[in-house]
Amino acid sequence: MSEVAYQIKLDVFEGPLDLLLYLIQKDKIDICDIPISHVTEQYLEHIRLLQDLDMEAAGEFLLMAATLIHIKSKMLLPTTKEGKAEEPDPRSELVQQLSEHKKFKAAAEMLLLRSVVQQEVFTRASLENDEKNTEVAATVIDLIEAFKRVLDRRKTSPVIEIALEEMSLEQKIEQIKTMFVSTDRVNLTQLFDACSSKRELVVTLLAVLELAKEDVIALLQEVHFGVIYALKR
Amino acid sequence: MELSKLKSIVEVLVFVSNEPIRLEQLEAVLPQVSREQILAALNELAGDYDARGSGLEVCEIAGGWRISTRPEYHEYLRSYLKKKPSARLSPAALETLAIIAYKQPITIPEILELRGVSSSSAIKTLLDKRLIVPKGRKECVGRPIMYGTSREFLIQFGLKDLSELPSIEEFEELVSS
Amino acid sequence: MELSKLKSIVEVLVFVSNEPIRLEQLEAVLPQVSREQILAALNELAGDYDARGSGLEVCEIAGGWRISTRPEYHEYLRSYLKKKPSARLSPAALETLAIIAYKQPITIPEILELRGVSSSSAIKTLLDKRLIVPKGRKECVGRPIMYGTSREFLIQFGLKDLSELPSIEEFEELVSS
Repeated sequence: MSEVAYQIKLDVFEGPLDLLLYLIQKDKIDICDIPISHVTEQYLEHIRLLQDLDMEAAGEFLLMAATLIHIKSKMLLPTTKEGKAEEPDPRSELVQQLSEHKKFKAAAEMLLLRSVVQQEVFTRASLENDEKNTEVAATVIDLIEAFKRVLDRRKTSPVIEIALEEMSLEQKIEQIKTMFVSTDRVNLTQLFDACSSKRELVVTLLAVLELAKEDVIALLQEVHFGVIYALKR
Repeated sequence: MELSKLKSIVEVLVFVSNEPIRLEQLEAVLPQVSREQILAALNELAGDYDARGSGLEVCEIAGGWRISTRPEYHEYLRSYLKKKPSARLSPAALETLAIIAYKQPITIPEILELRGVSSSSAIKTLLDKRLIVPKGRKECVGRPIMYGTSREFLIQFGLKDLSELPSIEEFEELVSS
Repeated sequence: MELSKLKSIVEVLVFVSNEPIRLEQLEAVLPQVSREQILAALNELAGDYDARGSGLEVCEIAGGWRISTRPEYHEYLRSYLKKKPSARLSPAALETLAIIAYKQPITIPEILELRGVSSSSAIKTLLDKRLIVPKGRKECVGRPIMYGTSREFLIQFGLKDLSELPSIEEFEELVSS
């Protein structure tokens, strides 16, 4: 399948659960017995193409990737004989989440059908005396919106909007490449600490992964749990 | 087209129209039906409403057709319209109520300052509907009356207490996202 | 009061009310008539409309009664009113609405947990369309606002009340199949 086709598909998914459900249904897998390493592999392959999605969504997809890898590693761990009976299946929480998601997707479809039928139903036009009466049956939301309108009107001094400078993935990759002009080793902990927002953090992470994939940099960890460095190739 | 089906189509069109619907308007929606057939359907429909002693009638008025209530039921209508639920508010009253809800206790001059327009008729409406109540006097020049929301306000807006009102910050978080 | 007269009065009141009229509102106008008699008149009225094959129907919706057109005539009505169907809710908004409908009252963090994805723009859409309303605060850390479905939700989805929603377990069958 071409990359373009993948990207169009990813847009269709509401979130990580949706993508996961798609992968499971595509391979006609039993939801209660997910071959976790197969699904994890497929999932990771799909989110590799995530870079064009907005960053908030990307973060959510990455979080699910981490969950899948965590479950996979738990399933690989040998369990002692006594432990086996008590240890719940590491997949059970995910299975629960997936089946809930599936139920609500079905419920959403039911609602859609109902609304389509109701759109074909019309009621009497307002009588003349309702039209003169512009009164509304107010809810709490109307109340807070009305209050906000008052506050907005009160803002006499013009507010200068400063657009947050949002760096794209491409720009971040360029920025990291530039660092390697003057050095051949970048401390990733420092690189991440310098990020000013969650979004920038995700972009930076994706940029490092992309550079590693392209073999522009290599990742090196000298000791377990130590600092990870990016090295120029 | 069968007369019974035509009658139903004509009935729904007369029902939804916000002013008496003219024959030409019906013809435009039913290009395959002759003017005579439409007229026959309208007359028969009117006869049906009369025959079953409905509270409603189909009649020709001001060059068009409409469904309206029969005059003999108007006392019930008046009584219904008088008893309509009172949570309905004009935009000005809603805005004034919002200010009082979020800034209480607050005086009339303070509300004027926030809204930039006189709010005395809105305040009268809110007092009439018992949505606001006086909450003592402010210790300043002229000792103006302060207002706050009432128990009736909580009931009408489905709130247990004032802390259940969403804060401006919570609302903005949703709006800005 | 004779049933036929009561039926006509009820018909007129249902007709003029611009939103589904509640039994209590009918009772307030008809203090001398019992609730059972009013209900009987409403049900018989609805039956009469069905029996004579009217283009209109009397039905119970959102805790009240109203007269509306039958769905099969929508083409003629759209052609006359020149009204396009309003935009559908996005899949994300529908799914969020389904979760709120079945799990209400529910907070935004709880919805996030169920969907695995941020839902604030969906929630904003639902609030703007008045399909959901705040329903107090949850007594836990941060006292987040809980949301539930509104009367408008019942009207737009053609429900008498929430109990008319199929139970979520019915979807379980779909899930396991």
